[in-house]
Amino acid sequence: MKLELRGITKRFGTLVANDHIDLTVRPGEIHALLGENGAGKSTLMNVLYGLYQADEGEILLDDVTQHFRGPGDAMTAGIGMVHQHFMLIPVFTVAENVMLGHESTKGIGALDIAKAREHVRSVAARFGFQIDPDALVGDLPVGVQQRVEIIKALARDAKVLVFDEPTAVLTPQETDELMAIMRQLRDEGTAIVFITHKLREVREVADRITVIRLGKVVGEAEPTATNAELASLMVGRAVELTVSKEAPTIGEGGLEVRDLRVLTPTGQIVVDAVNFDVRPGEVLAVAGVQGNGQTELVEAIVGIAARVEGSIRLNGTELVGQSVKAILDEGVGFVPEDRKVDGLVGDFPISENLILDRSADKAFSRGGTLRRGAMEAFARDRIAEFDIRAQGPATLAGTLSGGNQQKVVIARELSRDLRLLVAAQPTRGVDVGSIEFIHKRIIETRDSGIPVVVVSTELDEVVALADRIAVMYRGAVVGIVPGDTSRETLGLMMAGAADPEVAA
Amino acid sequence: MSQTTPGAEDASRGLPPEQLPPVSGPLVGDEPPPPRSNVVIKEILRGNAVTTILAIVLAMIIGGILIAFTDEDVQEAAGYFFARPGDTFAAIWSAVYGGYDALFRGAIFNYRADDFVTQIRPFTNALGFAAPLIAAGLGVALAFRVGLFNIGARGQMLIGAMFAALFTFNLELPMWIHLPLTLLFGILGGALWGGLVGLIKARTGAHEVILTIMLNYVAYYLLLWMVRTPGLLQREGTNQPISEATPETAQFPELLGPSFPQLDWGFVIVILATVLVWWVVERSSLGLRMRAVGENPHAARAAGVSVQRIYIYAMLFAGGLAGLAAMNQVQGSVTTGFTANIDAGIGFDAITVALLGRSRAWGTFVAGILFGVLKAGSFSMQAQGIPVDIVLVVQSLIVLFIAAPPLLRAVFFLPKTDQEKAAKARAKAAKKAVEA
Amino acid sequence: MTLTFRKAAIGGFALLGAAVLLAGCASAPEEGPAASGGEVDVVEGFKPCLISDAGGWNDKSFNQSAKEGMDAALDQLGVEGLELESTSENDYAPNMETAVSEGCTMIVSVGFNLAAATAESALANPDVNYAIIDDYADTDFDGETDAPNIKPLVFNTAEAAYLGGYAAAAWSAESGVNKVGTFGGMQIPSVAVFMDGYQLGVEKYNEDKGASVEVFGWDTTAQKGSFTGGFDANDTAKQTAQGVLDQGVDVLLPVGGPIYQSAAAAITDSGNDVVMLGVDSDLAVADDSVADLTLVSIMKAIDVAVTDAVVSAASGDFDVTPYVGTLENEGVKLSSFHDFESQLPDGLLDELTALQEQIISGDITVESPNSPASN
Amino acid sequence: MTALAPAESADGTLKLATVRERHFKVPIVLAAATILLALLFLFVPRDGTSTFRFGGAGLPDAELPTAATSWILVAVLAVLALWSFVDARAYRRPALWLTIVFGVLAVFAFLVWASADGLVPVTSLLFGAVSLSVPLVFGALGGVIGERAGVVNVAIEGQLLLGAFSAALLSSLTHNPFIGLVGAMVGGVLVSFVLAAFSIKYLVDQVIVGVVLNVLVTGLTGFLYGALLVPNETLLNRPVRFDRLEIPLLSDIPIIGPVLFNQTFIVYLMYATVAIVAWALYRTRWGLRLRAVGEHPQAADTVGINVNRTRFWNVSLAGAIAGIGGAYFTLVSVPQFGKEMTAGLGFIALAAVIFGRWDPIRATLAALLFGFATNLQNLLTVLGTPIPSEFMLMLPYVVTIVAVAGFAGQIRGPAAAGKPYIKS
Repeated sequence: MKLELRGITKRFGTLVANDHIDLTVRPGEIHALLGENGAGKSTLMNVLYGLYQADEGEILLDDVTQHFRGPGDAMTAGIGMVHQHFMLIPVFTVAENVMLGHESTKGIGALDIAKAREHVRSVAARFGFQIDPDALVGDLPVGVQQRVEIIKALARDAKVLVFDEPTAVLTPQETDELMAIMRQLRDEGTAIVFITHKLREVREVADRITVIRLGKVVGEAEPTATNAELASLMVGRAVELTVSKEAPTIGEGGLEVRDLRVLTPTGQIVVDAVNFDVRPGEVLAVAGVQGNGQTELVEAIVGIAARVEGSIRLNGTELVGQSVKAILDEGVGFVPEDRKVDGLVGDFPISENLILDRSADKAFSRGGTLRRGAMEAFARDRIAEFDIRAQGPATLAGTLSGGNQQKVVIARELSRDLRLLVAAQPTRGVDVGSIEFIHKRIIETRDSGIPVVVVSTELDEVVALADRIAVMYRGAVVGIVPGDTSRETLGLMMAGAADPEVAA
Repeated sequence: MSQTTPGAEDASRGLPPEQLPPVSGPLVGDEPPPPRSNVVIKEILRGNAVTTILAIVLAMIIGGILIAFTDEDVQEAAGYFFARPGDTFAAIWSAVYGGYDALFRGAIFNYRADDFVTQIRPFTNALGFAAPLIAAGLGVALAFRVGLFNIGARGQMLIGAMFAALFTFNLELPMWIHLPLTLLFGILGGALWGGLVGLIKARTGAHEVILTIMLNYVAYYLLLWMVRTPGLLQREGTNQPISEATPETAQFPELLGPSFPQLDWGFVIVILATVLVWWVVERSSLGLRMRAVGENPHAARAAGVSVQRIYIYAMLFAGGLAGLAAMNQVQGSVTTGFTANIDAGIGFDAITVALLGRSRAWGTFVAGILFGVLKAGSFSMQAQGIPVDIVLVVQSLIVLFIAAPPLLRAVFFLPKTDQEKAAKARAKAAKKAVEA
Repeated sequence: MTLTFRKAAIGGFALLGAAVLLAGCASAPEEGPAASGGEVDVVEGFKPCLISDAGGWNDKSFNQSAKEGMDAALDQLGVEGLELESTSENDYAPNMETAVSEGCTMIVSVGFNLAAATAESALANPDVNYAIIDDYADTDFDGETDAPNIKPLVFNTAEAAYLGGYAAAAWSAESGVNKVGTFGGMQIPSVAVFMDGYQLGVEKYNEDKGASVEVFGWDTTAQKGSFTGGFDANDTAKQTAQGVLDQGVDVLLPVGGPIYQSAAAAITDSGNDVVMLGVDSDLAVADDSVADLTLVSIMKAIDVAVTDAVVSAASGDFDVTPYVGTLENEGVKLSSFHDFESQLPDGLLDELTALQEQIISGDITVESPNSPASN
Repeated sequence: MTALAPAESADGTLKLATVRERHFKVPIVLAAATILLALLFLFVPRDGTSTFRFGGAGLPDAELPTAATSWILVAVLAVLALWSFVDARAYRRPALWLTIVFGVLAVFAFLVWASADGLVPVTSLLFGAVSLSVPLVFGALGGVIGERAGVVNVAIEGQLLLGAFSAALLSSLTHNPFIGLVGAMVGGVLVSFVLAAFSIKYLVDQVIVGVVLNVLVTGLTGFLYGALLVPNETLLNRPVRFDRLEIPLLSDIPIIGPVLFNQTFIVYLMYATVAIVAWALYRTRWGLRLRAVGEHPQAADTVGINVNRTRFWNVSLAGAIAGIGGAYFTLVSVPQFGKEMTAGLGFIALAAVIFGRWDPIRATLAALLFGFATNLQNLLTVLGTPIPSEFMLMLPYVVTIVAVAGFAGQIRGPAAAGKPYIKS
């Protein structure tokens, strides 16, 4: 089935998310939609999937104009979608998730579970993997969950399949397997839209490439184009893909983590037997696929995790068992993984967000009363220093773009007297310009003699920043390797191979 | 657009933060609750004066309809409506006008009275009624700002009254010490009962809505038992379930002299409490942390704020304010001994007062005065034969309408015939609701 | 979709409104009260007012009785009055004030809860006449009514309840069950006094006849018993009644307004042969749906007392001498047994008459801690 | 504390490693209960004979010597508490049966003590518990359905109250309790409409709408009661009640028969509703979609389920079911509507929802437990127990607090309950 988008325009208030976008995808072709975060890729696909209504333009399938009022219409028309954030219900079984929305029933509305199970098995068999239809989705690893997403789409006979940033949660090996599945689907005649911002994958699997920037199509490219060409198309200027940094000057002291174990409140072990050191002046990057204990490791260091055993020492001071406040006062700077959840209070102005962790400081409060003048002056300085694009200190943080929000968080943490910086996913959902800026500031921090822990699931970022890399797999550190370790080795380690040299 | 995920990156640019998961989760919370960029509270906090006035007008109109329908003259005239419709309308007008005129005379200015003192007395009565409403409302509002839904003002008031009576009623002290001591114990009692909620929530993560509702009942039965048990709170020499009268040395003196019996120094204390709450929430560094917990407990926690401790502080504070409301009752309005119903519905009205006041200190103050006016006016409305329950209906309608501006706009402005126009305006209104 | 919701919201309100509208139609206006008047010489400007306690007019108890009495007086006198309902104890003083400012010349307040407010208002307005039901308005316990212009209207209910208890015991003994029960709305004196008298009457029967009829649901010595916590005919009341019935009683005395309906429902549901006693008014007459369950009623004529007080005040004969309803002045009494009369144990009626005479003559005194202290 | 190694089963399911821990919560609670009872028996000793009557149907009364029996029971309780300690020490979770047996015996021991020289009508006690639970069960089912669909239903109290009101009104007008029942459902649905419209369309916080709706319904029914029902009592407030229906054979079963199968139509309707909801919630398309919009509305949306419409109609359904509970007050219990006659039972129903972990069967059991506690209080006041009745009245609320505090964190409601689903 051929898919054609003509002049799709979608506005949110004054923001034009999609500006007259044209796109054609033919059956048996993988068409990559490339663009950086916030370029409007996902909006476009949500229009296609009926989640948003376009303000202008039309969608054609096999040259017939479609009017989607909701995802149901899009699915009936033969469009399937594998969402970046899985649209699966964790407490449902695989079969239930697959059948949801087009349940086959018997009698008085009773579910025909047997039929759904059979369906799951047969689709899985087509691609040569096994899935238990009665397993709860929440219990499955993300890679398997993604397969369930694919089965879900195929179970409805999708002829056009949209993959929205599908590799973000996968190990390199899992990514390879996904690519294989995509190729198999293409060869069976499915039209595939592959949305991503990762250049390597595009070149590997795409038949054609459309690049969008700021909601507009800025060009088409062949898979043979170089990374630099694609990147400059995507960003609109020449991009410095690597971060320039000097060799580290290692100091004494720093962070020592010994026999660390983190438990969930119900006693599940999420981080186990973790040991590492970070010396002043070096960046330790914690790599790994999302959900392998990195989040909990960071939470343990900052004191948020509920149950922590073992020892975390900063310059000799034990951090385990201390309150978050005490740990922050110890000089730990913390850039949380999800700035909207842990980093910022969206309804607070920038000025208040900037002093969130030092509201009782003498500099900002006197006799319990906030010194609003001092707060505002401080905010003005930080806005200038960190190039935060906002009207002023009174702008609500929630109204800023992702990159500027992240800069507010970084500004807050870096303007304290630090002895350790912990940055989790510092550039997730951030535009390229801000990424460069943030990376530069992290390296500057390192160079000023502060130990830095960067947690990232993006191998590019890990490789760009790290002096040493610790790879986590299922709550454990499978190995700590030098910053120039090859991607292949890192990939194997991320899949759990403990001894990379042998495995490689 | 959908809640978070599809197009989340795009959304984060220009779209409002309402898209984040909102506040009230299922009623058993894990700690801490999801980040609250709550639509409602926002709607309530940010709504403008026009919305408020429209909501009050609409609620009064519906109240008027209820008044009209239950008025005997109207019913009589409606019996021959088709013969002489004018009569019906005249009767409706006179019923509704009579009712609201009585409200005005009974609550603000009695233009029929002879001298100015008597003319203005109704307004001082309204202020007197407003005092406990404002105090308890402040308690609810403050908890609200910290993200806690405090339905327990009733129980906190009851325990406040209980403490004051238990510890200070049988003391013989000069007024300058007895009065503040009683006040202090009342506030302390309320604070402890409120703090208990904060403590349980902080420790176990139990949802405060359930806790406060249940503790209201516990407090009620506890006080009921005390006021009917000799040796505890029951008045000596009687077997009625009523406490001793408040000692004269513990009563608030009248503020403007005996001509204005309802308005006492308690109102001044309430004004001070309003200033204090305003300062704490809006201007103090503790308030910054409290608001941060209210808006996004995750971020607050990551910034070193002890969310648990803030919950406990907030509930202590909120309970103390409810205790102050109880003291306005015990030391001001009902000084002749109290029963287990000393809260007089104020604990629940406080919720609506706080919502109407958009959880701001001064907003609550004004809302409390409005409710005080309604309360004071209800007596003279009743003298017109209008059932008192009407006030309850009007109050709850005001809050419902305030929470849903699109509905208000629809009711007041939209032409009903032009479907397309209506649809467009609706879409706009909906968007406004999200963006406002 | 959006349309659906707006419609639903407006529809919801509209339907709620329609219910009201329907009501407006259903309750066709009654004929205006036939202002007969003129039978009594009414003092110029006489305006009687009634103020309820927090129970409200529809409590089927003393507030309602008082209102009926006031309505009757207004009818009889052909004057305008004012009836102010309180919803909480906060309302007492303001209602007093409203009554005064609306020009009431006589204010009747219902119940001990209003004692303090009544006394205060009475002292501040010596020209206005006051009456208070079920209380002496003696808040300082000096043995005197606090203000010189308050007339207490109290009832020696225990006397009538005594006869009721005796009759109940006789009924239960006759059927061989030997168990009677009672329960009340709230444990307040005006309720408990019924239960005291009832139990004393049962004991009297046991003493006279050598019987051993037990009382469930109340213990006069300990002043403890079964109470529903309110005067609503609700499920709690029914279960309380059920709890007493479960002890195997065959006579039940529910004390407090409409909770007799809960008792009746419980009796009907139990399927057992149980009778109950009415209170305040003659229940078999007041509510014919329970006539077949009502053995007899212990009457307390609040309405009559109010009517009399208002009517006599209307003609300028207001006096503050406390009115105490007794068997002697028929302020309290036992009703007729109606259809049950034929089934009564032999000689019971005579025994009751004899008892009544002994009480009136003072040979028997019914002492209840809940009786209004004689002044 | 020992750790189990992470394991991946053949089908790819990932099981996280879990540390083995001793959980002493249950043993401590059991021990505390035992000690409390022992102290009570020690300091307020009661002597005499406690009589337990098991209905009239041929079963003899059980007459037990109060002091001896209660002390023997305390001994048994102590053994059970000890047992649970041993279990906990050995890393075992205390068995559910142990807790249940303990609970039943503890109540029994208390009753023996309380009914010294008194009579405990067991059948009637249980019968009353079932009756009292009816509005709680329907209210809780309404709550479960609403919350499973993602709308927190704090307005149960309002739904019960308006249900009771309209049932009384319609049954009085038509002299037909079945029409009254339909009226009750309509009353509940009306409240739901406003709840759903405000929370789904206008995105008003569901808890706030619920609380305000309760006030509104209280005011409205109070107003209408005073203005309408009271003046026209014989016409509008004399509802015809449901009669008891004795089910042949089943009602002859000793003890259980008269308790469960000699009830009114509404109680049988309750059995059916519980069974249907419990089955349909997990086994039908309706239930699957209902749970989907409550757990992950976007996922439901992306497979073509109209989230808001699904929520809207299910909240309405929840209102209808809660409304039936309201009918209990005026069509079963007492033939008359009274102001605020639901007396806060809606909130207890809400507690039952949480206590029952959003599961229809568990919520029903929780409602039955609350009903039993309330009825026990009735019995104890009649028996003249030395404990003030106010403390017994407090019991259900205290139990709820303990339960909510004890279970919080361990149980998880529907993930999206309370959150409006916004899409353009």
